[in-house]
Amino acid sequence: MARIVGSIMSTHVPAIANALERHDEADPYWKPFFDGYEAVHSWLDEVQPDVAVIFHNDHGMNFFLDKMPTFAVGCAPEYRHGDEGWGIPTVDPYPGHPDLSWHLVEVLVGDEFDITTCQEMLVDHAVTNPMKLLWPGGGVPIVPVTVNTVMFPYPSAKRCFALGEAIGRAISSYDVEPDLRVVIVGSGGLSHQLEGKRAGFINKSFDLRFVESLTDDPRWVTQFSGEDLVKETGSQGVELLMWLAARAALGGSVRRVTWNYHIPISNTAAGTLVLEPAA
Amino acid sequence: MARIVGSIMSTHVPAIANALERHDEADPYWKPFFDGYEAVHSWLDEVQPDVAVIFHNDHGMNFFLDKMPTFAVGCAPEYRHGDEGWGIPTVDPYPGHPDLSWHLVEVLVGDEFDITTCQEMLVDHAVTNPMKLLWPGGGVPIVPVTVNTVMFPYPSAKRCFALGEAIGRAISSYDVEPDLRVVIVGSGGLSHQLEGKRAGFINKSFDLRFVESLTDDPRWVTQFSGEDLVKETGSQGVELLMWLAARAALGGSVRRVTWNYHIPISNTAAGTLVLEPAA
Amino acid sequence: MGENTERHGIPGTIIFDGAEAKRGYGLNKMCFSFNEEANRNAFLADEDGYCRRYGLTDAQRDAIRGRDVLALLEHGGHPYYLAKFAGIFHLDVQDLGAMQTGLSKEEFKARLVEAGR
Amino acid sequence: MGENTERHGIPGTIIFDGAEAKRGYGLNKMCFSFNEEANRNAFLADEDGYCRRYGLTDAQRDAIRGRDVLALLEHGGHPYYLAKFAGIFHLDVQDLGAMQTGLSKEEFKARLVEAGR
Ligand SMILES: [Fe+3]
Ligand SMILES: [Fe+3]
Repeated sequence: MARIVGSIMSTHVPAIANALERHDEADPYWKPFFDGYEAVHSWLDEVQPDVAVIFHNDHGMNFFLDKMPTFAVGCAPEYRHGDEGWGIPTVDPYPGHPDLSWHLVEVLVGDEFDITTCQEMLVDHAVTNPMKLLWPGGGVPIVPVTVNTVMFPYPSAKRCFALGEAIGRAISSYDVEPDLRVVIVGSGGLSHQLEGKRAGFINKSFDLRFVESLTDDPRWVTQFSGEDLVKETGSQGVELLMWLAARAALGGSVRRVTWNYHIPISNTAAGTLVLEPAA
Repeated sequence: MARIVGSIMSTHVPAIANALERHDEADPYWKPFFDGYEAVHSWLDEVQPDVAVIFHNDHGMNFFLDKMPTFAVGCAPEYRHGDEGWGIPTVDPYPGHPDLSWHLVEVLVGDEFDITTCQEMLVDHAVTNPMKLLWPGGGVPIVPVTVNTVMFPYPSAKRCFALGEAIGRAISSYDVEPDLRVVIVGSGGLSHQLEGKRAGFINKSFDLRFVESLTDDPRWVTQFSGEDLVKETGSQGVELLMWLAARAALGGSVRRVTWNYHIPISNTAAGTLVLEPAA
Repeated sequence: MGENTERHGIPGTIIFDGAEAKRGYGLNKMCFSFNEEANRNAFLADEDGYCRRYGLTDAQRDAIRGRDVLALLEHGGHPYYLAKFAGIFHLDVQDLGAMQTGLSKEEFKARLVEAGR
Repeated sequence: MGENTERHGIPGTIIFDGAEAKRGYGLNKMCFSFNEEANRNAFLADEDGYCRRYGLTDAQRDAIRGRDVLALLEHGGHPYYLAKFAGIFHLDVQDLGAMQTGLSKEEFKARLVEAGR
C-alpha cells in the first residue's frame, strides 16, 4: 500500500517567483524566509517521496465563476502553468499521476465527497511556487486538489478536515504501486488580506495558535466559520484550510519536523511547516 | 417560507422535441406518451408553481471531462439552450431565479454538499423537453441542479437521496418570498441504454418496482450501487437518480397524483409521474 | 470479454470509468467540439486535419473513418459525445441502436416494442 | 457601513458572496479574460469597446477608468480577478495595498513589518 511520508505546508505568495528569478535568496528581505526551506530540503532528501498531493486554491486561473467547484481533483497527465496576467515567469508543465488521481476520485465519491474531476487543469502560483521552493532542482509528479476559497460559501474547516482525512485513507488503500511514497503539500496562508480598507491585515497570534493546534489538537480550527476565519486571518488567510486538509491527511499523531514563520513576505505572514506521522 | 407543491418526474428523450415540432401528439406512436401529460397539466393549473427546481443530467452540453462536477447548481439569470449538434430545435432561454439558487448553494455547502456553482449554464434537452412537456404555452423560472451520470464514479443513490432531502429543507427555509410555490422536476429515465451491444435494453419490471418504491419506500433503490443500476436499468436508465432526488425533496409521505408508463419512446421506457406531499 | 467487462461485469456494456475517460479524452474532446456548427463544418471539410488536431490514436482515427460506433466505444468514446459525431450524419439513436446490435432498424424497433409487453 | 459589512460584520472587508458574485459577474469575467495577452492588448487598444463587450455598468466602467480599486471592489470586483486588471499596469499587491489604505507604499510596507513584532 502507498504510504504518506508527511505533509509540507508552505506559503505561495506570487513575489516568491520573482525573488527566485532574481536569485534574491540571500537578500536581507528574503533570507529569513528562504532559510526556512533548508530543513525541508534535508527532510525531503531523507523521505524521498515519489509523488505530491497538493491542496491548493485557484486564483482565477483554471476556474471562473461560471463553474466554481467546492472541491476539484486533477486527473490530468500534466499540469500547465497558465499566464497569470501579471508577469511572473511561467514554468514547464508538471507531470501528473493519473492512476493515483482516479483512485482518489473513486474513493472520495464513494465517501460522499462531491468531487469535480478535472482531466485538464491549468495551475497557478499556488502550485508552482511551493514546487519551486520544495524542489529547486526538479520535482515529482503531482495530484492537485483544489479547494474553493474564491467565493462564499467556502467549504467549512470541518469539511476540509474530513476531505483531508478521506484523502489520507484513500492514499493508504492505493495498491497499484505498493511502495509508492506520497508527500502531502498544503499551499497557502498564513494570515493576509490583499483587498479593501483592511488590506495588509495580519494576525500573528492567531497564526501561531493555529500552527500549534496542528500538532496537538488538529480539529481546533474547525470551531470557526468561514466568516470567523476571514475576520481572524484576513480574506486570503483562509488559505489555512489547505494546511488543515494537509494535516488531516496524516491521521492520528504527528511530529513536527521543522517550522519557520516570518512577517512579512509581500503582504503575507509566511509560514513553512513539515509534519510527519508519529512513529 | 417557500413551499414545495410536489414533484414531477418525466422522461426527456430528444425525439420528443422533434415530435412536438411536427405536432405528432395524436400520432399512434406518440399518443400513449403525450396523453400522460394531460393530468400533469390539470395538476399544474391547480397548484400554480412560481418556480421549478430541475434535477437533470447534462449530455455533453455545459460540462466536459475537463471539469466534470458531481453536483452543480445553476445560479444564472437565464439558461440558454445550446446547439446540441444533432439538430433538435433550440428554444428561447429560460429565466432563472438567482436568489433561490444562491440560497440553495449556501444551505447545501453548509450541509457539506460540495456544490459546483454555475453563474452561466447552457442547458440541453434534459431541461428543455420537460419544460416543453409541462408548460407547452410558457413556463416558470428555473433552478437547474445537475447530477453527474456522464462518468463513473456517479454519486450513489444514497447521496442523491440526501441531496434531494437537503434541497427540500433548503427550499422550506427560503424566506425572501414567503409565499413562493416551488415545483420539483426530476428529468430522465426510465430504463434505457443507447450504446454498445446491449443497446435497446429495457427493464420494465425494475422500472415498475422503482416507481412503486417512490411512494411507499423511497429509500428502496439506495441499496443499489452505480454498477447495479447500470445493470438493472441500462447505461442511461441511471437517470432514475433524478427521480429519486426529486422524490426525496418532498420529505415524508407522498400521494401519487398521476402516473403513465409507455414503452417505447425512441429507445426508452418513458415514464411520467406526479407526487405531492401527503396532506 | 473486454477488460471493462472484466472490471464491471456488465455484458454488452462499457462502463465509462476513469480508464475509459483517460483513453478517450482526445476523441471525446473532438466530439464535444461538434456542439458548434463551425466545428462540424471544419470536420467535414478536412477530417484528417481535424482528427489530428485532437490527437486521436490510429485506432480512433480508423473508427471515425469507418463510422464504427462499437469501435469508437471500445477506444474510449462516450455515448453522449459520440452522439454529436453521429449527429453530423443525421443518425438518430435508433439508427445507432441497429448498427450496434447488428439488426435492421425495423428489427431494432420491434425489439423495443417487445420489451414493453 | 456598506450592505456587505452589514451582512457579514467584518470592517474594511467585503466578503465575496452570492450578492457580490452576481453584481460583479461581467466585471470579473472581463478581468478573467486578462489571463490572455491578446486580451490585455485588446483592452489597452480600446478600453471602452472592451468594457462594453462585457456589459460593465456605468459605475464599474468609471471605476475601471479611474483605476479605483476600492470602487471596483464595491461594485462586485473580486480581488483575484482584479489582480489581473492591476497586472496590466504592473501594480503589485503592495502598490494596491497602499492605494486602498491611503498610505504611501513605504508606510504600507512599514505597517506590515510592524505586524511581525
Ligand atoms: Fe494565495
Ligand atoms: Fe438522457
